[in-house]
Order: sequence, then structure tokens, then C-alpha cells
Amino acid sequence: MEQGILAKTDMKKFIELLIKDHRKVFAPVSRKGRVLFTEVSSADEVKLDYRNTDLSPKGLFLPQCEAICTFTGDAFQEVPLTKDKQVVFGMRPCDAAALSHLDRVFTEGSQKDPCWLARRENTVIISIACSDPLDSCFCTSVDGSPVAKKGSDIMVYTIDDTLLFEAFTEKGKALLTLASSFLKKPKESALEARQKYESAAVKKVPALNLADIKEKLRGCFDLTLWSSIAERCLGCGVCTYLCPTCHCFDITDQTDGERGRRIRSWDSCQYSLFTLHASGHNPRPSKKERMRQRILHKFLYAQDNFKETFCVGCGRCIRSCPVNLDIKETIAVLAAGTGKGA
Amino acid sequence: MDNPYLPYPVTLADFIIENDARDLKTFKLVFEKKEDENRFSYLPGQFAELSLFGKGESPIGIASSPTEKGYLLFTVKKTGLVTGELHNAEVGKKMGVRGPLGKPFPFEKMKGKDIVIVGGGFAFTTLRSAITYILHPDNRAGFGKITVVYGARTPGELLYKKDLGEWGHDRRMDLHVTVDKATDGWKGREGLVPNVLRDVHPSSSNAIALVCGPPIMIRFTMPVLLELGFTGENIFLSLEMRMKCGIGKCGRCNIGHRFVCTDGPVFTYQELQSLPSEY
Amino acid sequence: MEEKRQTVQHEKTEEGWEPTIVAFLCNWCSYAGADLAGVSRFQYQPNVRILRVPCSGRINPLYIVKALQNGVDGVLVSGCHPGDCHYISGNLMARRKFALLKRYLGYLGIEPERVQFSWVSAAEGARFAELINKVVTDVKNLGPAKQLVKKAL
Amino acid sequence: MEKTEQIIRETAKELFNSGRVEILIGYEKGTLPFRTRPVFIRNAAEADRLVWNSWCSNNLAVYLPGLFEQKKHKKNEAPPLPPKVGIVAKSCDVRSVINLVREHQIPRQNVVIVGVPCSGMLDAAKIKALLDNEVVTEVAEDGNTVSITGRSRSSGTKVKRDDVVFNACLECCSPMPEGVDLLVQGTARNASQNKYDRVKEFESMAPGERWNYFLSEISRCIRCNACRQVCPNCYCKECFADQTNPRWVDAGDDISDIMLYHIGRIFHQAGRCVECDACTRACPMGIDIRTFTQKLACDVKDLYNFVPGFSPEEPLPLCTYKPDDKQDFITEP
Repeated sequence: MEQGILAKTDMKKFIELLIKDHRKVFAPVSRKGRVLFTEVSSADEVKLDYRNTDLSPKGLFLPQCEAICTFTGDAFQEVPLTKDKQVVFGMRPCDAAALSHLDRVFTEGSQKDPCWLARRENTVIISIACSDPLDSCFCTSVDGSPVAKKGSDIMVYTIDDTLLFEAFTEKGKALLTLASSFLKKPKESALEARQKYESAAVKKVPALNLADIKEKLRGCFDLTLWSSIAERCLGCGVCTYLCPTCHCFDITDQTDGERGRRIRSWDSCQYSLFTLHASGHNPRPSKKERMRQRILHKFLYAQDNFKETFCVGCGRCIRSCPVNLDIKETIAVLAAGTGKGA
Repeated sequence: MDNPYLPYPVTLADFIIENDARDLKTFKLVFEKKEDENRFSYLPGQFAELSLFGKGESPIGIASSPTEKGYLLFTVKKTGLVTGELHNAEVGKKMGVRGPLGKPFPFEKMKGKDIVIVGGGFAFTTLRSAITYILHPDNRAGFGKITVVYGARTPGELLYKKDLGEWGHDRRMDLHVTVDKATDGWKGREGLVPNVLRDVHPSSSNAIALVCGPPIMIRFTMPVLLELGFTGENIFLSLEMRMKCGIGKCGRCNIGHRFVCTDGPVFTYQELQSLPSEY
Repeated sequence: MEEKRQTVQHEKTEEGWEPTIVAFLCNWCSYAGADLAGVSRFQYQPNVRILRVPCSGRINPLYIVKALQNGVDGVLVSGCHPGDCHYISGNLMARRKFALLKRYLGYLGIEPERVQFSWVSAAEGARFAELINKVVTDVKNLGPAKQLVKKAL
Repeated sequence: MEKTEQIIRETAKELFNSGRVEILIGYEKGTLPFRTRPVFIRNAAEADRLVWNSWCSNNLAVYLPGLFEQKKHKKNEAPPLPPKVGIVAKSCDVRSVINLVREHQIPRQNVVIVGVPCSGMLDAAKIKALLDNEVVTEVAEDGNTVSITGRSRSSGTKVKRDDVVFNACLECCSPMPEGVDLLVQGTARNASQNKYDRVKEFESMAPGERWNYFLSEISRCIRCNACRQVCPNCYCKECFADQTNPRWVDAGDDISDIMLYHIGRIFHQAGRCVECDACTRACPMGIDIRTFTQKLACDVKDLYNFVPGFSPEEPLPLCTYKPDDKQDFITEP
């Protein structure tokens, strides 16, 4: 089943069906003024009229901390990969696009990441098209859109009191087929409404001029501008931890007497310890180099390696930076600076 | 699917103290399972994550050659948590090895060519692997003249003294060992590696240079190699970076868009010049 | 500090449970007091593990919190009586830290009896034995520590 | 406020023209509505970037230790002179500066403190909550009234200014900066008389409830370290939380580790915290850190009658003692 209409009042049934089908359902839930993806047990908790979750949903696939193996003394044991079937309901297209970027990192190259793969394969992503972007959103300037399908299995459009579902992957279609008993076939008018919705939504996103940004950034590594850009940075990890495409991690051992586990946990290129050698040498010794790494990784290195910009324009880093460092502005300043050959 | 984050179980079979400062030891590791040894198929220049449960992992260049069957050698300097623990380890200690990781020296490209090997200090490890590999009777004929220039600060800091002794008598190669500062009883050369290299003056025609050493040595060796006529694509260097995953995912060892763990650690001088100097 | 973390592995059941208490004792007074208690054959409860420190002023409040995280049921810190510090004012400086820490942990909702502070001189073997008995009884009444305790692996 | 802003700009220009400062840290317009951000001004011409309004909530003192960090220099050369730095500071920020001087992190003679009387900064989270988390499009101030407009509402919701001011500002005991070099003319809010109401309120809860609150707040922590990085007092070269040998705080997901980090960090502020609220404001997860920093400030005042950030000479309470300090907490067998 590729399309279906669900009355908003029937959402409860839909979520219940998913849970009955032995799937964990994650959806945006409002808690103390923050909206976060949380496992839900009923549709009542789900908040669909949110704009962007405070934390990106990347943690559902790359948890902040997960065990790679456990050990007792010198003998180790593999941690079995997850087999849980999951549905993420109500993801924003920008976050879904970020997942497809991360798929490139974790599944390409000579070695694949089994933990990431297991979670991705067992999860159906139901995205919800965006109609009311924030001032800090800029998805359309980084190859995205409030209705982009990349990374999602199903897209949901809110049309009046109904939700229009459209599936475009096998996983997505299978899920809709499962719910076919209470999904109605959409009328022509609904599809027209969707099209209007799409074009209206795209226009609402503030647009930047990021044309040729990759070429402009290519010559900016040695610009003195980096010092002034990074000057106000405080070196916390907010931007990277909230970012849906930042995926750097650390591997450390945790012990409890003889027993222990090897864990991988989020790490941030903004921390000085990130690249510190045991000898004391640090290739990125100050916040200038670390800021440069973050920006160029997203806009240049990822382009070189994957032909993708590892920024999806969700605006989280802009909204939550304690000192209002704005990646949009940074890029603009750099692009201008390269032109001048400063 | 194999989990690339899991090590192969190995046992510490032996170790030797390499230097007077006693902070460099070469560890001989033996796979617990024969099939793991077969799966761990490597070439000189590659590295592996040494894994000590409870302490963590540390990326170390492989010092043994694949022609040395039955064991792996790693020369490790005592610096951090993992290497400190390793230095305290006793024979029989169970640990892990994850790899092989990274790209080896370009043996395809080196075939039939003269090889100039320049090493300094403790960075000689993967070069030892390369020399041993090249000198092996099965491989020696595949390469031309072998010239090795190796230096350390003092005689006591030279690695692999046994190998150096044997290679010194080996007519199949031309070995020049030097020290920055001679001590009593040192009969060999005294002088910095770049200067010795200039003296030795190996031919650059149909030749490849492999260079590993501390940054300062690299900085002064490069002009000499260029002077000798080596071009950027014929000089190969091995880099070091802080690493965790070793498979290009964890995001910390990049120089520009290249990852030292997967695209390196061996790079041509030409490649390095096109990359930012952030290492 | 012992490098390897060793969660105190006792069954956290009320039945047959015996608390584990860590006592940080200053070298000059309280540790000597404990010694005297032993030499004098004063009986006290066996639940205490003693860590000798140069001075109560050496105790970083983090040690105390870390001990609780590692699963001890109670912490006792004891130094020289005010005025008797071998380093003149170590215990007086420490007193301020301890006063704040005691209040702070209580504020977070941790039972005040979990962390106790006292002064014991080298001559007070009997006082030391009584102190231990009191602390052990207090902690026994509280039951096993559950807050702030790290999960066993 | 506009007048204050003008005076700040003029003051800055004078400071540059007279050569009293080389760098001035102040606030400039942010890239988002209802935000300002730190700016480093380096000459008189740039001074017009400076702004002053109700969104100047950052504590700029956090940048000072970095500016005075000893730069690397050649062995045979004299070390470079420390810079002459100006800083635009609210009273809480001034207290941070003075505390940094007290802790010998910055040389007082090289800092020109431009104090600005503070009427309390506006709390965007409170405003957002008033509009039921709708996108706020306009916040207009008129004396003690604030009018808030949301994206889908045409008319402004009017509230008392104090309803949308940060809690920390409501409880501020000294909105008028003290010990500054230049005091910008302006009016400050009245000093609060009911200090530590939140602490008292929290203490009135049962211990179990208090613990559960602590647990639920800390469980939202994502370990981004923002609370530490924005704190002017957190200048340690190596934080205990980053040490690996011994490793105090594991990288894992055990809540006790995260608690240990917060307890350790907050307790390290005992007698030093000036209650500027920077940690709470920086937290991307909205953790109520303030309830837990306040307690120590409250106890330090209560036990040792000390309020940090007023005297550059007076010993810090945890680096001194009195023979008759309270010791009613001591266990008597």
C-alpha cells in the first residue's frame, strides 16, 4: 500500500497497531518544555505540532552510549546486535536526511558498522512534512526541503483533520499495508492539497545563498578569519551533540573490578581532548582549529567524500549555542573572506 | 557479519626492552586461534589496535613482517594508559589485537625498483617490517637495490639492535646506522639522518623512498630527497594521529577529507602537500 | 585512590545484609586512635574499611561522593580535634568543606547519616570504638545505599 | 535602555581613544531575535556594534582568563605584555571579574570594568511558555510591562516584566554594579530582599522528593559540558571530569556518573559561585542547575557570612577558617 488517509482521531489506533505488532514506537513527546523523541505507549503522548525536537533523533541509531563488548578479566564477549523492531513516527525531513547521510558514513568503506546497520534495518521512519519552519531553519539551502523524502520510508502530510500517508520504500509500504484496515484511499482533492502544501512549505523556509559554497570553502583553510570566528566559542559540545549529522564517537573501557565493558560514546570535535596525542601533541590545539574542523567537515570534507553537505539546515546549533554562534553566518563570512583572499 | 570493533584474542608470548630509557619495548603476540592468524592478513606499513581490556585500545604500527609466521611484533612507547599497562604486562597476558588497519606501503608500485628507507628514532617500526619483508628470499628478487638510513639520538635509543647487527653483514642491502650523539664505545656514524642521507647519496632513478621519523627529521629529510631527485609521488611517509575506531567512522584522525586510519597511515609526499598541514 | 573501581558487591537485601563503611582517618590523630582502640582490645563492629590519609584536610569532597558512587553504604571522615592538627589548620579548613558537603548531600536528598564527620585524637581509643559503633548502627538503620550508587556491570 | 546603549558606545570609544583598552568585550546584536552575543571590539570604529538591551544575559567574564593566558614566546625574548581589556558587565558579571582577580587568574590593573546597572534580563523560555511554546515574533517593553506577540496571534499578550525576567535576576541582591572602573548611568532594579526562596522551597520537600527531582533533572543531561564551559569560575586547565587516571567520571551512561560530574562541578564552586546563572542559561536541555548551585551560595552566606565577588582581597571562605566555625554537624559518639 502506497497511500492512505488517516483521520487524526484515528492516530491512536495506528500507534496501538504498531505496538501490537511488537514494534517499539518512538515519537516526539513534550516534557518540561522540551520536545524529544521518546518511546511511547499510546498516541496521547505524541506531539505532532512541534517544529523541531530539541535533540536530534540520531541517538535512536547512534546512542549516546552503547556497549561494543563486555569482558571479565582478559576474556571478552560480543554484545549481541539489537533485533528490536522500531518505528519512528513524526520525524522531520531534515533529520531523516541526516540519517541518510550517516548511512554513508557507517555503511560505506571497507568496514561497515554493524550496530548502526542493525538499528537502521529494523526501523521504519515515518516523517512528517514541515509546514511552519523556524527562523533558524535553512534546509532548502543545503539540498533539503521541508517535504524531502530522503532517509524516510513514509511521509505524512497534515491536511486539515487528516494525515495523508505516502510510502516509498518496501519497508514503508509493508507498514501501510499492515494498517490498511483503517487507512482510506486518498481522494484527488487530498493529493491536490498535498501539492499545494508542498510548494507553500518550501517557500516558508528562509533561504540562503550557498551556491558554490564548496568551491569557496576550498581555499579558506588558512584564512586568519577563523580566529575571529572562533573567538567567542566556548568549546562546549552543544552544537555537535545536538547536530543530527555529527557522529564522532569515543571508545573507552569501563570497569567494575574484574568485569567491564567497552563502550562507544558520543564525542565532540570541539573538545580539546578529542585529538590530543598521548605524547601531548595536539594537531588541533585551539578552538580556531576545532571550529574549522567542524565547519569544513560538514561543508567541504563531506562533499569531497560523499558528495553531500553534512548539514541539513535544522538550525539546532544556532538556537542552542550559548553564545549564538551561527553556522549560516560563519559560512557567509568565509565565502566572502575567500573571495577577498584575506 | 564480522564486527570490526572486536579484537582477535592474543597472548603476550615475549617482550624485549629496546632502549636504555626502558620506555620502548617490543611485544611478541601470538594468536589464540590459528584461524584468526590467517584472517589477520597484513602487509608492512599497516597498523592494529592493541586492546587491553579495562584500559582501552591503542593504535600501533605492526613491526613484524608477514613473512614472520606465527606471531606479531609491536614496538610500543610507554606514554598513556594503555601503553603504560602494556609495559607492566607479563608474558602470558591475554589481550586483543584489532586489525590490520590502514593502507600498507605500496609494494605493487615498489616492485622492481630501488628502495631507499629513511627512519628516525622510534618511528622505525613499520620500516623494520618493510625491510624484513623485502629481504625475505621469496621477495628479495622483486626489488632492486635496498638502501637504509636509520638514526636515533644515542646508540642506546636504536631499536632492533639484533636485526641491525644481522643487516649490517647482509650484502643484499646497504645499511647506514647513525646517531645524533655518540657515546663511549660507539663505532658507527655520528650525524643527523638528513646529512647522512645526503652523504650516502642513493640514486633516485627508478627508486622509491619510504620515510618514517619524528616531525623534525621529516622536515629536514624532505629537501634532501627532493635534492636527490625523488619526486613527491615516489616518497612515502607514515603519519600518526590519535585514533579510536581505526575504520574511518569515529571522526578524529582526519587531515582535510582524508582519514589517516583508512586512507593512510601511508601517504605520498605529494598527497600530503595537497592536504592541510593539520597533523 | 585504588585505581580499579570495585563496586561493593553485596546482595542488596535487607536480610543478612551488613553495611560496608569507608573511614578516612588522618594519620596523626584518628588513625592512631584506631590503632589504640585495637591495641587496647576495644571491641567495635567490623564493617569499617580504613583509609589512612595525611590529614583530614587532604580529603577532597569528591572522594566521599565517589565512595558512595562505588557502593559503600556509609562514609566516615575523622581528623584531629580542632586546634590539634599536625599541620596546624588542616582540619579547620576541612571543617568548612565538610560542613558544606554534609548540608549539600542532605539537600540532594541523601540521608545525612550516610556521611559522617568526627574528631578523634590519638589518645581516644575508646571514643573511636564508640564512634564506629554509632556510625555502623546509624547506617544499619538506614539500610543499603541506593542513591548515587553505580550499577554493577 | 537605548540611552544606556549610547553611553556604552561612547565610553568604549573613549577607552580606545585614550589607549586604556586594546580589546573590549561587550554585547552585539545576535543573529536570532531576542538574543545578543559576545563581541570583541578592537578599535573605536567598531564600538557602534555594541548593544545594550534585555537580552544581554551572557556572563562575559568567562573570556577573561583566556585573554590573559601566557602566550608562547621565544626563550631569549621577554614575555609579551598582558593585554589591556575592557569588559561590559552587569553586576553579576562584575562579581565574576572580581572573583577572578581574587583567584589571581587575571591582573586587575589590566582590566577596565564598565559596569552597567541591570534591570534584570528577560527569560526567553518563560516567554515561550507563556505563549504555549509558540514561535515568539515580537517582545516589546514599556516600563514594567512586556508585550509578547506570537506567530499566529495578532495582538500582544501583556505581562508584568517581572513575570518574564530570569529567576536569578528576580533574586539578585545587587543589581547595581560595585567595584567597577566606570559606571554607566542608568537605573537598576531594586535589590531582592527574599534571597534563596527557591532553596527554602526545595528544602521544604521530603528528602525522597528532593532526590527524585535531582534525578529527573540530571537524567536529561547530554554531557555537552556547556554548563562548565560558560562558567567563568571553571578555568581549571584539566577538569576532574576529563581526567583519565584516575578516571572520576566514566564516559558511560550510568546516571551516577553524570550526577558525580554535576555534584563535583557545583561543589567546586562553593564560596566562589556568584549566582550569575550562566550554567542554567547555557543548558540546552533546560536542566534546573540553579536549584543546586543556590544551595551552596546560601550555605556559604549562612555559615561563613561570605558573598563572593565583592572584595578582591578578602580570603575565599574555603581557603580560610575561624576557630569557632560552626561544627554542629560533627558526630559525637
